[in-house]
Amino acid sequence: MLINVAETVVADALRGMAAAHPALSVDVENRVVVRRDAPVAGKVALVSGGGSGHEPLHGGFVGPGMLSAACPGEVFTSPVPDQMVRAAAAVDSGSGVLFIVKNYTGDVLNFDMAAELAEDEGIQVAKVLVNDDVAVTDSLFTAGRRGTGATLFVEKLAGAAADAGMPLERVESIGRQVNAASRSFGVALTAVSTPAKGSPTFDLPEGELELGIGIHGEPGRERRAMMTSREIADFAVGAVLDDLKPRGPVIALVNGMGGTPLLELYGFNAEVQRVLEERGVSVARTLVGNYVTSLDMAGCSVTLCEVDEDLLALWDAPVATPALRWGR
Amino acid sequence: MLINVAETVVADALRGMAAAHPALSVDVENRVVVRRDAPVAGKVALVSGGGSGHEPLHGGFVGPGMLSAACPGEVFTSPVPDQMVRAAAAVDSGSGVLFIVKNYTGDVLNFDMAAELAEDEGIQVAKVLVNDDVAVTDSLFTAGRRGTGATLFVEKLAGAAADAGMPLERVESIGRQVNAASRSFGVALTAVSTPAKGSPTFDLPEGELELGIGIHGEPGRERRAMMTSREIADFAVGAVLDDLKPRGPVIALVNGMGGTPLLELYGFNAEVQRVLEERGVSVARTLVGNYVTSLDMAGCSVTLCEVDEDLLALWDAPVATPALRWGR
Amino acid sequence: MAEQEPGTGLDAAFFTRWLTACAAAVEREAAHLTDLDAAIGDADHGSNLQRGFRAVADALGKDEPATPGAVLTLAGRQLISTVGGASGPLYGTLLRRTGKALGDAPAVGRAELAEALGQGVAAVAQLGGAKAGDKTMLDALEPAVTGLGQSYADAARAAADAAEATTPLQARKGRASYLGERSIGHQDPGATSAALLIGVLAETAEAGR
Amino acid sequence: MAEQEPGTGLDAAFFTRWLTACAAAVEREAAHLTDLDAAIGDADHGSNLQRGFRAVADALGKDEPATPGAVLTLAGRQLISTVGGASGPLYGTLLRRTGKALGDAPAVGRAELAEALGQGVAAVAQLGGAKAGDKTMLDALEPAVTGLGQSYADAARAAADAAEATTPLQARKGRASYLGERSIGHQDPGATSAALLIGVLAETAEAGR
Ligand SMILES: Nc1ncnc2c1ncn2[C@@H]1O[C@H](COP(=O)(O)OP(=O)(O)O)[C@@H](O)[C@H]1O
Ligand SMILES: Nc1ncnc2c1ncn2[C@@H]1O[C@H](COP(=O)(O)OP(=O)(O)O)[C@@H](O)[C@H]1O
Ligand SMILES: [Mg+2]
Ligand SMILES: [Mg+2]
Ligand SMILES: [Mg+2]
Ligand SMILES: [Mg+2]
Repeated sequence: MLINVAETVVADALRGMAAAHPALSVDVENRVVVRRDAPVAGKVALVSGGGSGHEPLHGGFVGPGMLSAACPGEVFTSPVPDQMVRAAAAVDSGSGVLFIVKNYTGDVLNFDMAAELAEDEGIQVAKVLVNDDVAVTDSLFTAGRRGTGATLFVEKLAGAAADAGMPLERVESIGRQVNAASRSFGVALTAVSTPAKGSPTFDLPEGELELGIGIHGEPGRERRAMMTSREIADFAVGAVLDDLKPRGPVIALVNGMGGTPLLELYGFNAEVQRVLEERGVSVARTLVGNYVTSLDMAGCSVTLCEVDEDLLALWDAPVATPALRWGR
Repeated sequence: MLINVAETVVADALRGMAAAHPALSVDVENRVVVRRDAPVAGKVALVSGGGSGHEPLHGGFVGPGMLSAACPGEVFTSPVPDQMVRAAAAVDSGSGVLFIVKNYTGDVLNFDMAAELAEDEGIQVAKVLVNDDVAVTDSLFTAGRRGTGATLFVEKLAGAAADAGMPLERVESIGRQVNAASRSFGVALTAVSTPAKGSPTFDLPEGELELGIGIHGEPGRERRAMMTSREIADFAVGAVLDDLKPRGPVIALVNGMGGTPLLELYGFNAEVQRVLEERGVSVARTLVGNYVTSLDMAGCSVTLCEVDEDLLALWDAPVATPALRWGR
Repeated sequence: MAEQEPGTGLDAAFFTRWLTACAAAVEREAAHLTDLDAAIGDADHGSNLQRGFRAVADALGKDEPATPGAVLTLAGRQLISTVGGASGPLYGTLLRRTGKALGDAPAVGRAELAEALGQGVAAVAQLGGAKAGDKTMLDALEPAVTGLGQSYADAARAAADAAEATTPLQARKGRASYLGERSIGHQDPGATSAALLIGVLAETAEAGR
Repeated sequence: MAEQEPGTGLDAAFFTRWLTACAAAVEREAAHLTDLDAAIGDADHGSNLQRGFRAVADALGKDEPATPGAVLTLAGRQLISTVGGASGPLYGTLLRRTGKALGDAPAVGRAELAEALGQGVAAVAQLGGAKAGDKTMLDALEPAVTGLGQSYADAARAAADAAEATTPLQARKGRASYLGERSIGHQDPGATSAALLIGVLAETAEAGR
């Protein structure tokens, strides 16, 4: 691993991020990444965060048109409430703060505590929970669906809504709408190695893959003999569509888990598009790349977000962050 | 690997690229990626290309402000002259075409043949050779320095010059100037697996690394016991500075080889910046990410390009490609 | 059977000794806890608690809170502010609520501690929405409270047995629940760390006699 | 010593048989060539030649060029248009220049072929700037030309020996030169493929008697 010691990985990365992105203000000690021009008067602020190791999520999505601030936790570990409260205080213009929370026990508990504390400080807080991963059965017998790729859609579309001057409850309801319209499914071709553990978190032999993985190096729902890109697309897109049952067009995120070359990811996208065409789903926009990652894990995930014209306009609205950037 | 079969990897990727980027026109059969609005009247066109497996290089750099067209070869294999001639014909507005060629025997020979053929067709062609890798001794006893990270700088800055309406010889001389002002050094923490071979191209045990690697999975100049991020930065930046001896400010590219997580890359950037500061080098801009990759190889490279105000203005000029995008 | 012990013998220094010993035990067991978490979670439980208990030991080394309640609430706050993940708020809440329940008594007895810990454990159940049998830290904490009504040793034994008994269970809370049936056959990391902390409590009490 | 053979016995059909047999030999040896290239290059020499010679065999299956020269120039053009890398232009130039040197003779003898191949090899040397001893395909091609002056078998033997003799050399051209001294101890993939093609030439001549 390209690190000094496991203990300083997050702090080192934040120092490097600060040096690379002058438009961000990075508080390395307190682990808060804030857009330098925050608070923006009259604008609802968006704060997200989660364990590190998913870069560019979330810090790479801080900037005009998307997040106001991000709180990186330790690798694969939810940040602590102190970070979120500090971030909320730094970005609140008085128009309120939306917490975007991926559905993991740790993230939910810590953001809940932070919301209470921030409200004690007079900050108006709303929350959107992201839970898009169809590999997890959403039942009383699980912690509920994980938040994965849809986080990017919620952050982008709610961010555009905030940029358009919409009030907190409207931004919140758009966030919820986007989450409700999104589903994901992920596949791992290798296990992940965390700095703390130093070796793969589980044993995945060459020639096998895990179906239905999350973004924390946990094993998936099922192990199988290696499948082709075509077969994986059939399986993953099929799982997403069977659950989402979209009637309108979708935005597709064909996401790399970190260790899969872009060359392969583009090839996989060709198969994803094929399945969508076969299933009669029209694709309004496609994003291919490593956006919601799991350190060095090889693999990919597919997220589809069903959109109407309003959501599509929010997607096309300008964004200027380290990792997502378009429009003027 | 996330592929169907090795034989179709490049064609599959091109289909996926076409689906993801409507601003590009992708000729999958003939393997040419062209910006859709080409030829642009009165503008010098830039064509580059090389083996696939280095994505986003080169196809991801096609668009306003950078390349007019890219020619992807097989994985790690120079494209053939037919592709380059076809690309040149598609983008030439009559103002001439600049070939940007990384210094590998294959690339040089194929682009040379293409230049002859294109000139036979009445297209004015100039060439810039990129050879920035200080790990290779530039002597009669080698094929000369390899072209690696500086390719991004040459493509961006010459692209901005062409966008500014400069004539072919001026764009060419800026390209040469940028190459002359740039040096790179790369390190591998794992070997690379090509689709054709299906397994790592060389054997690199856990706990060791290769210093002075290129971007084609070849072993480096020297193998050592694993070093820390700090030590690697000392070594790599040191090697670059000892050769470049910059007196002015630099643009730094802290580049991932594909398999190294962005989290680690940002941490490495912090160390790179530290060395530069210790050595009294002022850093005008920094770019961190996977830009000139080697499939799934873990590792990184550092490229520094010494800039004056004119070159810096060309760097800051707008660019709108899949992988590099800023300005309006 | 309850052992002989000083009626209200547990003062602030005792709780500081306990939590400092917990920090040492967590250092020792961190890799094991992380390995357990790698199997059915995300391979961070050991380093999470390591970070948290280092902060606890640090804080208790600086401040010297005067009462058991103050020691526990300070420690709980440290865990919440430094651990993150699921275990940070849960263990943090456990210690804070237990501390709150002890009020500002300068020293407490085993029975009072058992009662207070019961309230802490109830708060954990409420916060995380888990119940015994869901394969979480609660599986070890609830029997620990009952055991503590008898003796420290009973508490330690009950927690250790309960932690082991999580192995055949299918997880219904936390990350391990994502695995469905594949969570069966692995011991829960949080139940294991809970048993560790209770075991250290018994050792601290034993050493203090 | 020169063997007995028909003076001008090598017609277009012979060259088509040779190159088609080369395509089969490359299929057989592709993995080996790629492995050699993995050690000191970029692990593609086998698949490069596979792609190229498949195109050659295809083209010769469709067109039936009337003369040896036309067969060779067609094949050379196919290699240039399909292989890429260093070996594409080099082998492509080898065949095209050899073909050009044969002119439009309907059939040629061994001596004429040796003479023409010499011109092809010289063109490769000029294009790539390498000379014998640089650990490239030239190391096998130059002795092959000399050997062909004697016999097909001599050519094949000389090329095979020369390919093996690249092992102890340090590369001065192509990718292997990046490795400096680490290129020592590995047989050059291009020299190996050159010996393969010359070996197949001898077999084709042998079979045609
Ligand atoms: N809802 C819950 N209630 C009680 N304990 C839980 C709950 N969810 C998880 N846990 C406990 O937390 C442990 C995992 O802690 P840790 O690995 O530090 O956090 P994370 O799961 O966020 O990585 C699990 O082994 C389990 O015992
Ligand atoms: N300048 C040169 N002159 C002659 N032969 C060369 C030269 N450079 C490389 N070669 C030959 O080409 C072979 C490699 O071919 P190949 O792997 O197909 O191309 P690449 O090196 O572009 O990947 C080498 O083993 C060597 O024999
Ligand atoms: Mg965690
Ligand atoms: Mg090659
Ligand atoms: Mg965990
Ligand atoms: Mg090669």
